[in-house]
Amino acid sequence: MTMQPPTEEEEQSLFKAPPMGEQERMVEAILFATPEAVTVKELESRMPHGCDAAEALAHLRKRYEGRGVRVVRIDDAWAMRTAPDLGYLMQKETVETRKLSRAAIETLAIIAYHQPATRAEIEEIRGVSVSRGTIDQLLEMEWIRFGRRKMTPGRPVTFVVTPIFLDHFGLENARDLPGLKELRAAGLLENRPPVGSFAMGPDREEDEEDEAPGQSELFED
Amino acid sequence: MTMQPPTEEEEQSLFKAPPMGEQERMVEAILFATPEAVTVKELESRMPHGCDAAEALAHLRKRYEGRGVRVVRIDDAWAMRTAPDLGYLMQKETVETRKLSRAAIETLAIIAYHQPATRAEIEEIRGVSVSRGTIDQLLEMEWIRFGRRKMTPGRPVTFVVTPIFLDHFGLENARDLPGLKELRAAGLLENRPPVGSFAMGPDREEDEEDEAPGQSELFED
Amino acid sequence: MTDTPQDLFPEATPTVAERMAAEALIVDVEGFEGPLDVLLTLSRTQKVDLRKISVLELAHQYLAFVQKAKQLRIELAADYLVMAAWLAFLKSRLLLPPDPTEDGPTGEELAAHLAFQLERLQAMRDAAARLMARDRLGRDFFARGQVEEVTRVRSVRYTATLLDLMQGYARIRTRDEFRPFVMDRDKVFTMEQALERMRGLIGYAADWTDIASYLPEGWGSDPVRRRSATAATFAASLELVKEGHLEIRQSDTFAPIHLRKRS
Repeated sequence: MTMQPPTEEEEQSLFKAPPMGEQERMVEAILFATPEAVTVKELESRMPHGCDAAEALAHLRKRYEGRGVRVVRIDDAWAMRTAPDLGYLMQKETVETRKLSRAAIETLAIIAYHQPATRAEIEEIRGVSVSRGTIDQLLEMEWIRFGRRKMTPGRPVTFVVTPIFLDHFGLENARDLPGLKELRAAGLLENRPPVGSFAMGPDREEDEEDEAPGQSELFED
Repeated sequence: MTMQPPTEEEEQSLFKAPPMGEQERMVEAILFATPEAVTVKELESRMPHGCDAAEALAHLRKRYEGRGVRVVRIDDAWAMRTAPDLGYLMQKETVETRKLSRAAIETLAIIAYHQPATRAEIEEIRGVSVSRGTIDQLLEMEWIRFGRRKMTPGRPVTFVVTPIFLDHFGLENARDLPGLKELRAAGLLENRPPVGSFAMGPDREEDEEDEAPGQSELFED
Repeated sequence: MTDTPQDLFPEATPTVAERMAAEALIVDVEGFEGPLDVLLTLSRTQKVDLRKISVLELAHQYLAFVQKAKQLRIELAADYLVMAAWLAFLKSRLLLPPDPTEDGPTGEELAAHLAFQLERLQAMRDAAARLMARDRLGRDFFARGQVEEVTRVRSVRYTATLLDLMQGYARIRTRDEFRPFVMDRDKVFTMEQALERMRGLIGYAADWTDIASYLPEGWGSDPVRRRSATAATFAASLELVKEGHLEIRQSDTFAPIHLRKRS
């Protein structure tokens, strides 16, 4: 393939990014059209060469302040969502979320606040064994996913919350969880091992057993 | 549910429509979240009593003028849509790298080693007919091109490899391809065990496994 | 209520309210998520900050709960009983003066850890409640309703390595030795060939002639070729008999087969 070498002027305009106002419109259109959150990187890959999506986002966010629709951040991605105070207008659109069991809700909270959390840690906190169904349900909803293995004996798998979880609960990131700071200050997020030989709660060994080694390796990132 | 009858003053404020700015936010949120276009009548039925959806719409429409998103009328209903001039942003490009099919690799190898090679010669060496798709794919990749016609009856076309091919494979010219003797020395010409034998060499195995002989022909092009 | 075995707990006579609470607990035992959950519920009857909880009193309450369950012949899961045994042990540790010869944590340390566990569980429950009470996607705030089609422009780039190429070539060059089910055409005389040959010859077969004389030239010496030619010629002959052009006979088993033009 042969190409005419571009003149200096053409080259200039070829690599000149569109004006910021235009970039803002682009980000607006993309976020508007995409129900899922979009990362800055993806925005830039879809916009013309040389665009600064982060700056355009900052402008856009400001523009939508106080509107019926907001620009929200979810981890390193961005999305448009209706303002929560107008939820009552949207009864028609409400999607019935599957009712979570108390065990599932508590397990989810423990994972969110203690992440990365192993199954043994969840069981230690709740004082009962965690059923596979509970974990499966949360995984299926894509509210939790497998994290890295812990560097402790047995290299147990861990669970962490996902961006879908953050999006669902309107959190920018896991550090925004309500009351996280206070819980940490009160020492309630420490993993304090049980004193003495009288470990309570379900048998730890069970945990190791029902996890075929390598299987969860697949999910590790 | 029982309610205290409202006092006259409360009744007044109960039926006072929210300020227009607020109404505009409501219309914005509803249009954003509703998949279909919404009529003025439906907007009003969802908004608090006394709202003027038509006026709120007019304000909203003005606000979105020139933005990346527009308020458009569809019949007698309203919807939000991305600006048509930004449609090109709604394309997502993905490039997938795939391995060439076995048929294509063999055909390419024959052309490289025997060039110029006619189709009949390729078929003779491979022992199966060569599909048009395979040749077309290699031509399209610009790894082969047409060579001179052969001076044999029918004057068949020949194929030769291109500089792009040589470049891709890091060869200065096609004569640099290792000969049979070298292939054997490199262990590439090890005799394959007869079909049905289970003792297979480690790196051959993979090859055999995912491509039953002759099967790949079925899936060609 | 007269049969309440108060004498079992001389050091802490449960109040009426506690007894009623304990009974309610037992009735509801299925609804509990394990012994720690029961302990947390019991601890609420103390109406104090969990940090100031009396673990000793809690142990009494729990043991009374288990005792009551036994009286009512309610089967408690093993872990409830394990907890009871542990609390009985804890109680003795808390009540008796520490034995300096004994190793391990003191009663106070064990009690402190239990209090921590209860506080931590309660904290997680509160956190879960706060989390669930947040504005939630699909309930309080909403994503874009209409999904705009994002056209996926998918392009596939094919690639191969020099090794692929050489292996491919090597594969072809060494295939002959192993190619399965490839008929060696040189040594096969097809029925079509035989039929064609016979049609040209039968005009001359007025007399009975051995079928062997109809074999094509050059197919008689090599046994493999001979077998193929014989079979094909015989099959072709039968076909011609069927068509009414030829007569065929064999006097005995394995005797020569003779052919004659049908007159």
